[in-house]
Amino acid sequence: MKHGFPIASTLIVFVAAAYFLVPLYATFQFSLQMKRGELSLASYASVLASADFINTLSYSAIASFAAILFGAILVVPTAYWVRLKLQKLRPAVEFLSLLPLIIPPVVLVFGHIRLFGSSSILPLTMTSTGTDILLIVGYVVLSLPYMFRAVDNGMAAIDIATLTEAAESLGASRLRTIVEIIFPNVRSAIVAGAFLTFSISLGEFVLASLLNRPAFGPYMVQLGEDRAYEPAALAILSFALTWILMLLMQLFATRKPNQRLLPRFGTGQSRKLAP
Amino acid sequence: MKHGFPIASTLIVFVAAAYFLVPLYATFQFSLQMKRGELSLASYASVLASADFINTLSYSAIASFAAILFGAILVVPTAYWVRLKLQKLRPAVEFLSLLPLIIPPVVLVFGHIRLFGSSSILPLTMTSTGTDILLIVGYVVLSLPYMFRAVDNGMAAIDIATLTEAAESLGASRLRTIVEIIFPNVRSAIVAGAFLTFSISLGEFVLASLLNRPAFGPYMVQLGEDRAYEPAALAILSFALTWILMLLMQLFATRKPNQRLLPRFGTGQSRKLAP
Amino acid sequence: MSFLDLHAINKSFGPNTVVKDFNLSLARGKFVSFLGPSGCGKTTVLRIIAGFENPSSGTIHIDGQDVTGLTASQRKIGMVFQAYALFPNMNAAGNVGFGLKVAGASRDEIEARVAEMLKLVGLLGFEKRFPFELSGGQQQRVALARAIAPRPRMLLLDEPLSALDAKIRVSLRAQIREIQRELGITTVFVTHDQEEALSVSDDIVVMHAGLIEQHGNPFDIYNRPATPFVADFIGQLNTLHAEVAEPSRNMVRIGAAELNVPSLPAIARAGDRVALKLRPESMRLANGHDRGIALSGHVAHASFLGSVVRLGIDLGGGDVVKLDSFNDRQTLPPEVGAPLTITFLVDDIVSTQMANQQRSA
Amino acid sequence: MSFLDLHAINKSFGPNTVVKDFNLSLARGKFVSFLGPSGCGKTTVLRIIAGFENPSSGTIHIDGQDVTGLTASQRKIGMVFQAYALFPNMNAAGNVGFGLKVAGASRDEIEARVAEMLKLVGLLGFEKRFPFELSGGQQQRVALARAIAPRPRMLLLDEPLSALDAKIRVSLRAQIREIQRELGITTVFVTHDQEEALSVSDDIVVMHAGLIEQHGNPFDIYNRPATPFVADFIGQLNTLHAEVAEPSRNMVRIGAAELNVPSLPAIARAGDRVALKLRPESMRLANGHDRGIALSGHVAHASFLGSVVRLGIDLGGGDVVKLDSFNDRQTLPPEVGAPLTITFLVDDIVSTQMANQQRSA
Repeated sequence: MKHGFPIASTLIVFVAAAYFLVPLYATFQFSLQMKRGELSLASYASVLASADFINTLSYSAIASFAAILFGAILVVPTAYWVRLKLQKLRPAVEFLSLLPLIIPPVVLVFGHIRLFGSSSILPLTMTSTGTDILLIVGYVVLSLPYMFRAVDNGMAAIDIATLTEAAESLGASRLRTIVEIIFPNVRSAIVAGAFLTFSISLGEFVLASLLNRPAFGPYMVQLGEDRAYEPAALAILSFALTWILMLLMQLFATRKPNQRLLPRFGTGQSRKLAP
Repeated sequence: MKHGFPIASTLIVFVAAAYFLVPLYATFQFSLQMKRGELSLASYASVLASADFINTLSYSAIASFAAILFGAILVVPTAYWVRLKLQKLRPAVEFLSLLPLIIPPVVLVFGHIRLFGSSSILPLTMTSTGTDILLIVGYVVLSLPYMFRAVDNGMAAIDIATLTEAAESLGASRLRTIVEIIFPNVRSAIVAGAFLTFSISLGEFVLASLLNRPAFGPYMVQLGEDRAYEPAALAILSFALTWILMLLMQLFATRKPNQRLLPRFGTGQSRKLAP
Repeated sequence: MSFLDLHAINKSFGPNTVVKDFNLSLARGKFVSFLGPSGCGKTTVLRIIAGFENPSSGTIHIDGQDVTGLTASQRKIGMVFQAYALFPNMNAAGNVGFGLKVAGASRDEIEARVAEMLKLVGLLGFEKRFPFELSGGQQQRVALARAIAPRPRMLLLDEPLSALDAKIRVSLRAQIREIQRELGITTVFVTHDQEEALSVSDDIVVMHAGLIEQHGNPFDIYNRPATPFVADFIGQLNTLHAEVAEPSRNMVRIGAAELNVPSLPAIARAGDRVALKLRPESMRLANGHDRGIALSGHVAHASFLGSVVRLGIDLGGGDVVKLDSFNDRQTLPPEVGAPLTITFLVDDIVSTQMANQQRSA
Repeated sequence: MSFLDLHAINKSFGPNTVVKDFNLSLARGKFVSFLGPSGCGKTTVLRIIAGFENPSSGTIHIDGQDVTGLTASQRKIGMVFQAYALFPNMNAAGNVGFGLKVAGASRDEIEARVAEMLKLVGLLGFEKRFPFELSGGQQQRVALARAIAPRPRMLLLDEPLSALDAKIRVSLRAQIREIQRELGITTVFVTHDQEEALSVSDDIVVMHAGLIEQHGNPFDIYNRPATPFVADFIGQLNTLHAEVAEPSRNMVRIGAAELNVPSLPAIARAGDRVALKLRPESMRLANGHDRGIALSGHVAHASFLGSVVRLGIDLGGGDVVKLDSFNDRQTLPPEVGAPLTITFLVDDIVSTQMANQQRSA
């Protein structure tokens, strides 16, 4: 247990980190080279001046927030009740929450276009608002695995069933228990899930493109095919935007004691080394 | 704790299930309607007869398997060493493993095209093999969050550090420990991660499209734009394929006692109800 | 009239019946323990009293009121959980005051009561601490304060000490008992630890496989077990084999000695082998002030446990009995193989069983 | 010559020194326990012996060989872990045979040794069971068999019993000791449970804050504690306050009684208050065969613990002493408030301290 391994594995971690950071840096560097022979922010100016940028970004941001809201409203009570009362349904629910990773999004889109198309009883695809709703629902579905995992693990960290019983034995109603006990204790988990939902929705291409919505993902891909330097600037901008948002969300969630900066998927057990 | 809630939440679970299953069924139903007025498998015949279907599918399958292989080789030792020796690096590694969810794939692609483009020292994008490698690496990266989580949780379930010490105190070398103790105990976790990697890679569109590879995702989207019934058949086929593969992988992993059918991301603690 | 009345409670989870025809009457202000191995149904009964589980059949009355149909939040019963179950998002004062806030008490009233409760559990000054800033023992004391703050009609304790260290466990159980006496609150305490149950309870209900085996005070439970299960489960038992001499006069023979035992199984005939059951502490080393029956043997094993020295004494014929004696600073424990004589009184025989029914203690 | 030699071992994790100048010589075939509260460094020393941690400085010799630079896999030391650490993918036979397989033993040889080892731990017939099909106690017995199967030079046990139930803990510790005696294997046992250490060890090393407080046999550790920490940590202590009468003759006064104590702190002057420390079991209720010093008081509290009745006796002047006596089936424990007289011998005084240095026992 003593020889060399820390060096080898530290190296692996650094290589893995480099794998993300070097392309990011390369992209950033390239985005500064729009004017030949000098470093400038010209590509950023070009992107920010474009009406399409503002429009698609705000469209996607609004759709993402809507998806976060609906996702949380769907996931928090479901996860709570499954933990509390439906332990037997857990495997089924866990499985459902992974389905969006397993079913290719294309299948979902085809299914929805069929279900809500011109000949259906709920012809959502015929109106712009209807299609928007389909897109948001699609984002909710895509983010389900992350949202459910984050909230469910947040609930696993505190013993939700016993806390509920404790609140009840003190006379609290179910609503009061959810509002005063459950929600405050999974708030940071919801924020973690929301952050991932936002990241995924903002860059999403297939759904938005097939539903023909003016979203940020298709805009980025379109620009990538048409221009040289602007896409790089755009990539950096979207990256920065995502991070700023994450920091804001963290600040919002900061009141709770003992929270984590990063979203938590697993058990994250740490091993006791010293006696 | 007694009134009505099970009904409400059971309902939610069924609605959520319906959300996935109804579109799937609608897609399936539509795929049978190619011949007007009768149900037939004509659309499936049409898809299966297409050379593009076979070619793109096998291309994507091969790329996915390569991604699984490289992913496992990268993730298993890293997760092992991090758990064993680098507990302090855990937060960093956990964060890294989530980066692919946070960084839009578009950024990665731009970065790679820059790094490995015509003017770089490693001009991978100039050759077909080079681009294939980039695609596979991209798939590895995209599947990293799932692969790492699955393997890491598999290792959390068994106490990897103490098992390693036990093997060492019995005289086993590090290699022998990994081969005879660690690998057999995380095999089903690797299979779970592999399954998700395969699902994601098979349907992936953005990377394959931007790198201009003849993959299954772009083929599906293309067909969706060109034809009416075949895309539905294709979606059903890819869904079925994914599941058949999952079952095969499960069979392969079945020897281990006490395994789970579904990939496991979280703690999945179950609560003791009776005394 | 009794304060808590459980009448004919049954509870099944699917095909498993975990509580069978459970009847209990408890007077106001009493401290009763449910004691039994895990799976005996003790926690289920507690959860039925609390309202967290519905009985499959039967009724629960508290202070004359039928509460069987009430939800947990309507029953006014304080509960303390094994895992503390403090609300992580509230500090100690917030936790203790939660029940009063729910009941609509005024701010001043809550503040005064919180201070009173924290003082009672010895945590005055800890109001602002969050659960993660408290030790396990402190958390459980806050949980106790929280449970009694809204002046519940009863207090239920579900293995409240089993997550704690041994020393804290002992001091907290005494503190719980003291507070219970001070408030005079009727209390049900669930535990699998016999010493815990024996030391704090007015009454003990020993349960096994969903049934009540015995209900009595600690001294009787230990010294006059009603069933072989209770005798075996509580404390340790030595087995001495004897031969029935005269069944009609309850006379048995051990080696050359004849003795008159308190009772014999009805089926015992002269010449049958019977097993006499005695507690290890009923046996003494012969020391000049001899009493009762004396038997000779030699030391088979000796363990020094600190305050107690535990000897295994081989009496021949396959009987090795345990004997506990207090440590004496001046005397080393005897060596293995040393010969010695033990004595006991026939009155100390807890029960006499047919030898083939013998269980290991 | 000693078999295990630890010389001047130090170990720091970053700025924390967890083991300080640890020296130990252990004869072949001995069973030694490291006993101390959590964080005292006992597990770290064990892990240093095993080769899982490197000492910051110092050397380790086993059977004359310097093993300080060897990896764990080269040291030939068997180890049993608190969490069993059986390989989940192998059945009992696979686990027990793993060390032999690594060492290159033949198939027949492995099979024979596995059977021998499983028989030794009482699990013959369990070869095909996987760890998840075994109870905790069975798993730990398989782990023990696995550790000793390759005939290691030493056996290390890292709190092997603390995950088990109380009854299994007691029976397994006896079994471990028996097997250790049978094989004559030098063994180091780490525990925080004093009764466990006292009952199984030849020698005990009491540790505190990285240092050895005392190294001796169980009887001496308990009855002649070398430091106040050991006196306090092992067992319980009563405190009796007395006034120094004649420092030169070690005479103190309690109420009207004068007594000659074994020793007095050097700084004690006539009129100073000192605290006499005694074990609860050294005190007896006066019963006609009186001995030594007698003091009168009344019962402050009484706990019936089963085999033992624990009384708190208020002697006035703020002294409440604990007194343990064995349960007697014929006699109810005394009521609170009942007057009684206790006796003790001056030889039973464990130590005498200045009253202001007093600690709670």
